[in-house]
Amino acid sequence: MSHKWAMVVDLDRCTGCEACVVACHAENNIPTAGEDQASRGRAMHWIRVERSWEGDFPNPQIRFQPVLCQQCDDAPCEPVCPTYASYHTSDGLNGQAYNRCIGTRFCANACPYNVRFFNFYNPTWDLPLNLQLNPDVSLRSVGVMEKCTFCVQRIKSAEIQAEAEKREMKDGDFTTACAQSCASKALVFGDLNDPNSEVSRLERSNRATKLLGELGTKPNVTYLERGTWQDATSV
Amino acid sequence: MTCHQAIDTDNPEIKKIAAYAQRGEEIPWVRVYNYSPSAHVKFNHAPHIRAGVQCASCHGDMTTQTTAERKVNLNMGSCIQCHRAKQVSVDCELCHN
Amino acid sequence: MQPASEKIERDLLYPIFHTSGKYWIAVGIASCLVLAGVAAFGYQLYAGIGVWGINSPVFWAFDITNFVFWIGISHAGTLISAILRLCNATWRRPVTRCAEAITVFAILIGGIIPLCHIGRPWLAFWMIPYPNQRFLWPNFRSPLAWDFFAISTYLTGSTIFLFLPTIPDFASIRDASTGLRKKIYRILALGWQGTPRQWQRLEIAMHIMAIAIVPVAVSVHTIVSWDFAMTLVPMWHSSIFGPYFVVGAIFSGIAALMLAMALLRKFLRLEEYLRPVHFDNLGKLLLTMSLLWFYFTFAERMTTWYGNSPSEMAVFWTSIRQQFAPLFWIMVFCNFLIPVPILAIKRFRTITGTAIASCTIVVGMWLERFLIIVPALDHKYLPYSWGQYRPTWVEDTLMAASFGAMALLYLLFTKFVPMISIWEMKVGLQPHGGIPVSTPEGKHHGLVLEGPLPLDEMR
Amino acid sequence: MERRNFIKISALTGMIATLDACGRPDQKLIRFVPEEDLIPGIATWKPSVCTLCSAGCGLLVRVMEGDAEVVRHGQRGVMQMGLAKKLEGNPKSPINQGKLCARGHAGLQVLYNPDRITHPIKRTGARGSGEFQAISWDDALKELSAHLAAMQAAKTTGSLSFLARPLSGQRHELIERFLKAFGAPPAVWYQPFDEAVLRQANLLSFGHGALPTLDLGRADYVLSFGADFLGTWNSPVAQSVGYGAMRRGRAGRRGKFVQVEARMSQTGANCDEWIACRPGTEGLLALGIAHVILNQKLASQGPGSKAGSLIPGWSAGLPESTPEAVEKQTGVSAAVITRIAHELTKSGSATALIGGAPLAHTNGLFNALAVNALEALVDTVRDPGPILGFTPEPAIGNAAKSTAPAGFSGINSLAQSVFDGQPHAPQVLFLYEANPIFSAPPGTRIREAIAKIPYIVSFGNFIDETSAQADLILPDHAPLESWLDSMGESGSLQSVANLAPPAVAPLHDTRAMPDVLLGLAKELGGDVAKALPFAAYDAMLRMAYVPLRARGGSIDAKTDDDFWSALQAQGVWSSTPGTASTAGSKSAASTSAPAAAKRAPMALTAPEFTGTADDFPFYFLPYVSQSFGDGSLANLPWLQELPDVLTTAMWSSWVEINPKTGARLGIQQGDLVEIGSQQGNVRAPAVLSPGIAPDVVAMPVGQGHENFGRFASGRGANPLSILATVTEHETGSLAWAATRVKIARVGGPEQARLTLFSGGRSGFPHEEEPR
Repeated sequence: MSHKWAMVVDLDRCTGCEACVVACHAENNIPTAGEDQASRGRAMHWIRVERSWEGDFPNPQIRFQPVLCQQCDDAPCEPVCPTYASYHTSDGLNGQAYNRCIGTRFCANACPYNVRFFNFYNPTWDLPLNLQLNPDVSLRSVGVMEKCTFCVQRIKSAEIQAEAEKREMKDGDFTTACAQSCASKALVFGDLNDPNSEVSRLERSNRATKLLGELGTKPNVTYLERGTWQDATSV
Repeated sequence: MTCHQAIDTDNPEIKKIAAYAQRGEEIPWVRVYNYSPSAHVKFNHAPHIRAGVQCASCHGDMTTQTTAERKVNLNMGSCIQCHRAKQVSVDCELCHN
Repeated sequence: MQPASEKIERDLLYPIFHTSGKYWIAVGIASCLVLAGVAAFGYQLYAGIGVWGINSPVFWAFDITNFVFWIGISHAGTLISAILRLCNATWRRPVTRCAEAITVFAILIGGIIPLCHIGRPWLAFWMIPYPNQRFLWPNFRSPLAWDFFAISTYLTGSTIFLFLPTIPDFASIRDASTGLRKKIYRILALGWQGTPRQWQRLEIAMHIMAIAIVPVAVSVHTIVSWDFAMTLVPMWHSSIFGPYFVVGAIFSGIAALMLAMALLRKFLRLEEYLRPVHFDNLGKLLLTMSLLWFYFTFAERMTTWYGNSPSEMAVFWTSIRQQFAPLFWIMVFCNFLIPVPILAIKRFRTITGTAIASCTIVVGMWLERFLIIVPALDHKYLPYSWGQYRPTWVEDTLMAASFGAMALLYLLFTKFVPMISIWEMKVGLQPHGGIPVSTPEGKHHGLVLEGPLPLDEMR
Repeated sequence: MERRNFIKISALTGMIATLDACGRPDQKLIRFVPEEDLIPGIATWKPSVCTLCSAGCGLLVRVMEGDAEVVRHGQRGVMQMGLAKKLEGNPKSPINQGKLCARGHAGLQVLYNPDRITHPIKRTGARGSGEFQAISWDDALKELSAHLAAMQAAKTTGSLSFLARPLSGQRHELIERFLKAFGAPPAVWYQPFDEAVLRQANLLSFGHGALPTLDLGRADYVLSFGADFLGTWNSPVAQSVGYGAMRRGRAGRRGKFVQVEARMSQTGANCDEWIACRPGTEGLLALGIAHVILNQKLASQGPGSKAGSLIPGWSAGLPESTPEAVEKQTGVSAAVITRIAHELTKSGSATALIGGAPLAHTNGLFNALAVNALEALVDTVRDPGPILGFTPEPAIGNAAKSTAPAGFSGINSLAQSVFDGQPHAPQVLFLYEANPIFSAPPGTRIREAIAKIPYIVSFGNFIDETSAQADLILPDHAPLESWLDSMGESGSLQSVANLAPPAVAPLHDTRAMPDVLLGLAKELGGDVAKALPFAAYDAMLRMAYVPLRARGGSIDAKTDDDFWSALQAQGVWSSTPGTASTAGSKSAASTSAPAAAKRAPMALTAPEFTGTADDFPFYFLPYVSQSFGDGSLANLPWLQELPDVLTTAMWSSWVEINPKTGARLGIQQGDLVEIGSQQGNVRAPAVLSPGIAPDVVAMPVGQGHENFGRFASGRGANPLSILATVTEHETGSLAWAATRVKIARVGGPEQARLTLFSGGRSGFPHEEEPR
């Protein structure tokens, strides 16, 4: 049975604590840009918590929205890559083959969500910070595009584990680093092909929306809109 | 050290190894079959062994070698060939992630 | 041989056999620019492309602007000379060669820029489809792959198109020169003897090329426009981009051509050949393109504004009202408000006038490309991830180098090839631009000449 | 470049030694025999305890094989060893339930921080010059024990002071025992944002001198007075878990959350209704709400609660606190006060809690008691207990923080004793992870005081402003390299004891502080040795924790040995649920401390501020940074690059100003602003934020380190350095929100260093969503 990995982000649960952001850095060996590069708009956060203000004092309203690669079914980033570095994997993810990337940056321009990040320099770590690096995730070198992979390394090891145990990989065998760290359970990761999985249940919620859904990119990340005190819809 | 205590003990190289053992230091093994960092490739032995791939088919026949040499050229081509022959996935992210 | 054809030959071969000090200075400056560019690129390779000002989300800026700009410039020659050839406009004769030369060099430069702009230039060859044991091929769905093929085709085509009509002139130089130079030109002349069969074949070949090159030229810039139009980026995703880019390309191309002509005329003493009439005619053409360009720009902006899609309006306003407004309005001035009066009023449509108009248009069209690329990227959808772009000295240097390279190539070209097609000029001497015949006297150049130089015919 | 590239490569392959060796023979390092047997590529998960804040979350450490440069018996070499690769929450911990916050994840960079002190060092240059030289452990300990022996000989043992950040568990116990046996005064446990006021208030109101445990998952209405309970206050992870459940955990029920504060915090940003209240008057607002409830008989139960009895006029229905009167004092409209009162009592299980700034005023205790009284009035669902409860303490050690002296008064008296030069003025100072020179207001003159102490020994593993003054630094292991234990003070209704052995072997030539103390005890002999008869720290831990077996709970073991190994394997012990003691309940009343028993109701008090409203028109609100806590985490690059979720600022410090105020003073986004109090000035870039009252300016704590490693030093400004030395009247702890300031623009964005993640250099996106 094939899998359809997906994530549901409940904006009513998200507190903007950003545990997911650091968890992602730790899991995926994301380089730390440093102040100078960050000030040039080159900080890398595969997942970010967007906030938007509405209204003014004394009634300001803030909306937090975690944004990561939406793993679109019709991904704008894929067809434009001249070398197939950005491609659709057999299990429906937007793959990024670092080796194959020649750095045209076309995918990043084509992505409406701005969730693709480019290695403007070779990443470096002051010793012994290099020891923190996750050996399961390859380091990207200069001139290569990178982005959220739905922790593909966890998917692969779960697959191998399941295979070793002579069983099908199933929803809940693993989760992404961000979802694992999310205390308020705003981020839920799972398999949409399993109708009983948590993501499938939440995806059917009447609060479900897609980010820039009108573009028809068919994201695999679903957002559940914030509610108000009065409307306490189920789910 | 099991073998090298007995075999060819006055060979200078093996003397070196013995010396390490005495000093209680680890022998600084040099990987023979290794990938260049830029290969961004992850190789996991377990599934290959479960699939019944013979050691020799990647590492060469060690029984006929006195020093470990890179007998088989492991490049992406050879991986792909084998994967295709055995009809396993050739998805990039199977090895590159 | 007749005095007229001798004069033509003398005048047009003069630059090839005589070099002034000014020339060397010009070559010196141009080469310095190119060397600076090479150095900057080397530094970029060593340090990483981070030495550019590009960032997230503005991943393309000066690099692609220059790429589109030069590919645009390349539409001067081939297209024009091909069209003029096909409709047999006799005044074209002194113009075609320098136009075609611009084309070839502009494509060369435009084609190199993408190689410098990618993150790992040493892997650029992966764009080429070649069989490999890893079963990896380029992605033919990618506009960049289309670019690759379109541009290489265009380059090949226009090189041939430039080369063919030069063969008889190579022969003339071969005969006029001695020593090593003779040897070189013998090879270049491909054994041209000027026999009727050779003439016939040349004519046919040039006809075929002229017909073939037009669709290629159009397709090239359409495909370049698709690098943008095929994406979902606001203000990029527009069906008007194909024709818009082609028009813009021809527009900037003609401007560049007229600039080149004005300079050649001054420095190669070609006053008798590149005459006001040429600038006048081309000026009219330029005027048409300027009006067309304005029409397209207006149509594009108008539809965006009327459609009022929020994500597009964000880009729309940033480019015409917010931080990019100054550049936008400078562009409008350079491409429309300044050139149109100059070109429309006969009194101003002089050589100087058209030269000025051409200058502003070249600047304006560069700005147009920049304003298409950057504002759209740094105001792309989610406001949280909007950015800003400032070029660094590396990008500036590379851009300067691209202009230096153009100048250098052009300068060198004038040393090796007559900038005006000698034999075509001679054909022009014919009352009816006659079929070349071989005669004892002028056999190489195969022309029967009578009477004085009828330059009126070119008016 | 060579070097950096090589670092990268080695990072890729984890083969430093071999590559290094081929690269440059001069650096050839010997390889040690691996101490543990690890399979390359296979991860093992080891329990540990998060020590970065006092919440006491359980950790699981992902340990994988790799090569590292280490020091073993004085020799530097390369060893294939288990390396910590990732931290996750420990699912067995009833506090964080498998979750972890941003700061917790960054704990990895404490271990691998390039600025760690890798071996003992001795001061060579002048105090604070930062000139140190390496010294062997033997010499260092000899020198130290000589000093202590000398003190014993001279009968001046009382002049040994120990200054540490608040510790829970056996580290605390060990230090106190050592000092007692040595004859020194008890340790000073210092932290800039201690919770002494709230503990005192809870002791008085509920009979529990501890931070509350909030069962938010069951709440239908949460009224929070300034508590940043989703970000930095109390036990944020536990509270975030509950918050998620409160919002969407129950079909058809979505709790309402109302936040009262003058500057919108990360927590406040999530609320359904945000109420800006004049700083320091939160207590009065609570009484206003209580007034409505009492007089309109909205509460199911009468005003007979113990918490209420502490408030004057409570039983009379708070005649003075009419909504109209309160509106004048707090700036919150009477209509809102009345509505909140009704909502609180109408909606199922409701709770009112207080934390953070409202407690940091001169009338902090009053504010707390007032809110506690309201809480006791509205939090009436008794089954299975109110939302606000307390964690029963584990029956071991003295983990009770309430017994520790309020940190700030400790710092004051320490400084005083130095200047007064009494017989017991500190001659020797032991420092452990406390950094008062950075975090105490200048008025305490702690910097000068410490400079005057003849001999200072630091056990911290970083050089910071305070430990830079040390004469001798004996670096501790990093937490992940140490035996760790802690008691959960709150966050769970079960007693929680965290204990874990070292997750990884030490990288550097460091020694665990507890073992150093035990060693000294043995050296000194006599009472000290008798008081601490342990060969090593883990022996002491075992003696302390094994008795828990008798209480059953989460670990069921036949023998002490089994229990001990099971505890080490699981990393946490917790009592069986349902033994919770709760606010206002009888059990609480019965256990109430004598201090609480006979206490006169305290008068309604208004806050006092230093600086007149004319000269210093703005309330100054420093707040605990979501990334750096009180500043002790500013040296972790992940946290420096973590965009502040409200301003999106990275690597910066800033001052938050209301756009109207900005417009009035001609201050624009990113301008350099000077904030001046009677104590001094700091400069920071301005961030215009609609989430702050026009008469308040706020600044995050954490940046502005002079000397704290490569990532933090010389970055931003430290708001604590302009605080007035004004204290909460009842408890004497620092009233850090009671300073008034003036602000002025002193430069444009080019002079200021403000790096925003959103919009690159362009700043705050004012443009509304394009959708």
